[in-house]
Amino acid sequence: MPVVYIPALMRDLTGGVERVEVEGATLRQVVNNLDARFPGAKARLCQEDRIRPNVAVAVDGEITRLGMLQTVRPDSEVHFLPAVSGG
Amino acid sequence: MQDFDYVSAKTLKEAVSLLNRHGDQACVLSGGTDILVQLREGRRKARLVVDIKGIPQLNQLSCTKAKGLTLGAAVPCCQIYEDKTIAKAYPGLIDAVSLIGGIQIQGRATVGGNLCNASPAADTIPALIALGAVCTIAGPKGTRKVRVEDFCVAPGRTALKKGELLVSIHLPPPKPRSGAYFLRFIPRNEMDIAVVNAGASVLLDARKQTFVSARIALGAVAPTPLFIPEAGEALVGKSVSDGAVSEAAEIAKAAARPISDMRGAAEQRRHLCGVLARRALQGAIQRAKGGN
Amino acid sequence: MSKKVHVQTRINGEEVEFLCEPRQSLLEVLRDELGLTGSKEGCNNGNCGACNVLLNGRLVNACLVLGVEVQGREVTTIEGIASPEGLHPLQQKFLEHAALQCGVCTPGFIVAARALLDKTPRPTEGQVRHWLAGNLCRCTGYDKIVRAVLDAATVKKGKR
Amino acid sequence: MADVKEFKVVGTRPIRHDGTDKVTGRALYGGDVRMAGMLYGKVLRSPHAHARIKSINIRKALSLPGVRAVVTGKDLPDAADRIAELGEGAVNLKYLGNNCLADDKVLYKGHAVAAVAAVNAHVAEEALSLINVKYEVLPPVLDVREAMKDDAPLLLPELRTTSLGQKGDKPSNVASHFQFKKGDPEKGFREADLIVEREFFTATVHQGYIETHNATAMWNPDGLLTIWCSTQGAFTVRQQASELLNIPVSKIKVVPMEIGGGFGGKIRVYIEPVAALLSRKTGRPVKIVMTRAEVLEGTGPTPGSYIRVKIGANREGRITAAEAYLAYEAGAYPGSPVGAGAMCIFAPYDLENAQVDGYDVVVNKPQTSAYRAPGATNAALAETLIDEIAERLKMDPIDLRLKNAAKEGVRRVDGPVFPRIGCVEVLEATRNHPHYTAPLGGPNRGRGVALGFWFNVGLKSSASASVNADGTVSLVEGSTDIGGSRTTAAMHVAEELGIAAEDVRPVVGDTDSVGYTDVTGGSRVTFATGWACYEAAQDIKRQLCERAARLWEISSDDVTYENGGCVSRSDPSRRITFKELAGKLGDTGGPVVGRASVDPQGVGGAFAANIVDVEVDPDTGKTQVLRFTVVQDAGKAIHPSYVEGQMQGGSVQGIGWALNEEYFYDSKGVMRNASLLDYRMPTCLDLPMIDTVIVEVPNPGHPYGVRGVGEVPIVPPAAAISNAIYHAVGIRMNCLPMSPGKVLEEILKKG
Repeated sequence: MPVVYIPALMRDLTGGVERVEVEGATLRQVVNNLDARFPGAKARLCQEDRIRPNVAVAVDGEITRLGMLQTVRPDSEVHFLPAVSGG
Repeated sequence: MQDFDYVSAKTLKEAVSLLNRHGDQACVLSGGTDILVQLREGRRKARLVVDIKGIPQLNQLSCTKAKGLTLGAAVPCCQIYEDKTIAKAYPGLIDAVSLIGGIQIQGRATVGGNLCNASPAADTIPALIALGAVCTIAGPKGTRKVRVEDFCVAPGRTALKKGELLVSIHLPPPKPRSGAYFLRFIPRNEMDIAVVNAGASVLLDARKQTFVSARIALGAVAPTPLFIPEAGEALVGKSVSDGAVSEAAEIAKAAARPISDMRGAAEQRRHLCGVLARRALQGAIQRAKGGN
Repeated sequence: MSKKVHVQTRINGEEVEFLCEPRQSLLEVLRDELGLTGSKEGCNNGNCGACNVLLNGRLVNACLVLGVEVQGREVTTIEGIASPEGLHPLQQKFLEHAALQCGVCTPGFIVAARALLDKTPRPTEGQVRHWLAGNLCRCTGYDKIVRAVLDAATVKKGKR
Repeated sequence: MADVKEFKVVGTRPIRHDGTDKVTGRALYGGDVRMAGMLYGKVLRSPHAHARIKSINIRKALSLPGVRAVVTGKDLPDAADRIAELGEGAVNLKYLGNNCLADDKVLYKGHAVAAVAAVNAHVAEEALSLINVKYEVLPPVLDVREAMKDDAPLLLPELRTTSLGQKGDKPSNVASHFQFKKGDPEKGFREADLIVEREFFTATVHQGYIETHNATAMWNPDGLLTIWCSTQGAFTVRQQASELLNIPVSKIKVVPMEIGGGFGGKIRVYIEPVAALLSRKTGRPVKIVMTRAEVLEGTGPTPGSYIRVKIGANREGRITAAEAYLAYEAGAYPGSPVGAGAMCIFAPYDLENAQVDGYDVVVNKPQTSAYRAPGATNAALAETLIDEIAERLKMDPIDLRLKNAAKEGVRRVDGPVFPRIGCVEVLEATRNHPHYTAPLGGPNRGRGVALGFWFNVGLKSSASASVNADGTVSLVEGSTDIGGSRTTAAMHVAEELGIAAEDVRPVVGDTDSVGYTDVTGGSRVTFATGWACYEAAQDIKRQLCERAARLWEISSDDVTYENGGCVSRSDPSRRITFKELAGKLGDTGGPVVGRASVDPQGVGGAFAANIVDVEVDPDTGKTQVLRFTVVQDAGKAIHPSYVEGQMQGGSVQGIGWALNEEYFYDSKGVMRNASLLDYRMPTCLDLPMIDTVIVEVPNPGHPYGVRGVGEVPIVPPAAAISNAIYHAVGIRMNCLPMSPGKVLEEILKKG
């Protein structure tokens, strides 16, 4: 199952758990399943069913630009990070 | 930029009468490196700009062993340091004119303009004071002379009265065993306004071991460039030594009344006064002894 | 508004006449009235050198010269540096050494360097750095610019 | 893969295609735009750092002869209070609009309040003085820590602190807070044999591009708007203008003129929509060119910051724990690069236990913009603690770094795992450089080293390449060229087709002439636009093979493209060069155009290290850089001269940041040094040659191994120079810039 790394400031929702395995073949499924297990998680990460602006999602270390449509492999890692813009 | 008329004066008489007629509505244009910026930024208002570069007396540049140096107010810095005779006779002046702005500025900027702009941080003024320079001023009532240390009266304000114009600056011929030196402190190596600058001149005795006389001036540490006679007098009769030099530097430092601004803090400036006065004296002594 | 003044001058070897307000700088006249936009405005107060031109052979900041001041004088701008035979060695060396990135300071540097080589045909690195201190470049760190000027100085005088 | 591939064009140094125009003064930059009937615009800016606008009276200004129009914030359609993804970072449109023309409040000295269009710039300027604005002046807050206090003056009453979707309940200047935590820092510090902790204060600095912002707009009666400007991204200008003016992107064409430097500062719009509004009111083209003071006071600098770092290590020199607190000044509106700073600060190291907290804080200064590796340079001051640990453990500072260096497979503090990176290779190349062991040769001299990391980004790029009958290619790409990138782009096509770089003629297209392309920024152009050009070349090859097959009357499966031409697999004697085939396109099916749009993954992060020698004058506190070496992992250098150029330019910007550049404010929030006289960027007389060492650890995610080189060189210099100053005169500076006054103060304190 894909592993979601819970951002430090969201660990209040997971009782301090840093890493959780969550079902899902796309980021949307992962986020929805995460929310089912830790209610409120989706609201923190998303806005109108989209990943919040200024939040970047890294799947296996790659920042995705497909947002909720990003496919996630069973052995994938999912991270939620601040969005970075270059100069 | 504000709207103004332009006249290129061809004679001293014409310039003086224009300046007299228009008073503070008129301003003088020589190299323009200060005045055009001030007009553009509205720091200076004028309805008439009088270009004085076409006036013969303001372009004179003569340097003889007997008479010394006469420097027309409209002569650009580059013309001064490119003149071998002047460079040899007045290295202390060359120190100053060759570090104002960059090459592009030195191609236009004039010593006269630097004086008339009367900036507390002006780079040529401490050098001119150290060298005992005297200004020749023309006005409605004829010409008069003013010592450079008396020329600036406040930031941006000079001894020039209504209708008056700086014609030239005269430097006495350098005496044997005399030397002058100028330096400034800036954060970069070029293009900055001095945080502090210092000019010094010394005259040594026949054996080059005792001070006969000395003059020290500091810039950017008071409302006007600061001549500190007591610092020079303290050296008279003393034998040339680091101790004597440091003593004089301390006197100069004590005379400074620096402020804090974006170019430096008062404490930093005060400290630099001692450092620069010392270095200026050491440079002057070396030249007096025949080094460079 | 003050009456426009009629000015006759030579620019890049050509007789030129123009009308300008007394308050217009030479830089404005070159760019806005004469379409010579090679001279750039970076600061408009003499601190960046992007507007460098030669006035009677002297290196100056065109932003610190009034248009009316060039009456009867001779102006050389970046547009006048290359010859019909081709690029000036400085221009060629700037290309070969990749001495430009955005290129906006380049005209000023080339005009300034041209004035240096006219005066000092074989400058040292120190002389080049001192001479060019009035020209700001934010892209290159100056390394390749200094090398290009030093290299151009090795080109035979006839070719300059 | 990249490291075994034999290159013919990649790695060479062709003369840039736009070079001649740029050395002869013919190249047209935004400020050079001239049009019949063109008006000149000027912007009225707030004299106060913080004030409420009570009223604006424009009657007098409008009646001045020569004035054609005046606009204020009221003329901007109300932008929705929503956040839009503008290609390179997300922006709140309400804030973006208010930054172009203030509505009810001005939040910094220089904030745009109104604008005038007139027959010339002088008249427009006079008109500004006739606009009567009544302000209710409010107390400003200029320092990030002051702004974080509960009783600080509030810039944006509606602002609440958000931390990952959680909104605070009371108004605050703290726009956001985030945290990364890995392992157990407390435990790590308990295991440490020594702990060093320092705080740092860094001043606001500006990107300092020599060309000021400019924009010329023509709003036609048919509703079509054209904007000619200097920008790092024509498409992001188009989108911002569309959002702010409330018209569809299809009605806007943005023509990117040559650009005189950007460094991140020419991404957000300032005057583009204002020129457009003035053009709509006057029916004439309107050009606005900022003065240098406007650029410094009104456009994005990079944040001042307060940073606290704590690092623990054991006797063996292994870092056991690290902690950082970063508070960055966003300027007037939220959006400082503190996130990037927080992700970069410990990136060079393999840490088991670490915690980083970041705060984005609004203050009464211009809204900050990206600047070359945004946020990373401030954070890299942590490198001075690494130097201190090495000194206390009597270890070589590079050996200490190597002992802790990040490598492939290491999990970053912010979570993700590093792919193949060149951190170790960069450190080894630095240690092996002759500079590292050369004698210093004099008193008051010191040598410092530092290491820096930057992510680089990918994003979207498009290109189309048309084959000409004479055997050349016309290439259109969408990345405005700030440092020779159009030549780098052409080299990709040349490499793939086996022709000379000179036989590819690249141009930068406007928004109607090329597919969507993100900004020139994030060190992405060579990586992503180069990749688009590479793909466009593959498209050409495919089509050429079909043409050759048709010529030879064989199946296209039997034709392949190699060594600059098509060849038959079954009969290798059958071969036709690109040039020959190009001449036959007309008779074999018509023109061939290769196209590609990419949004590539596989971005490779980059490391840079510096060795710097300085001499400090103990009497004046002035620091002179004597020698400087920059070592950087480029992945693959396509055009080495321009890679070196990025390394040298970035290093020198870092040197300026380290030594003299700063926004000097008075207590009222007025910048006192808003000119290139007193905002002191390095001149060539302040610098030595900048030696470069290009390390090439290919990025496995890119066909040539490219990583991107533009940004990371600005990261280590400030820390390296701080370390050098310490080794020269024994003082650890805790601020930027390390200007003579501040260094002198420390020297005198030390006595």
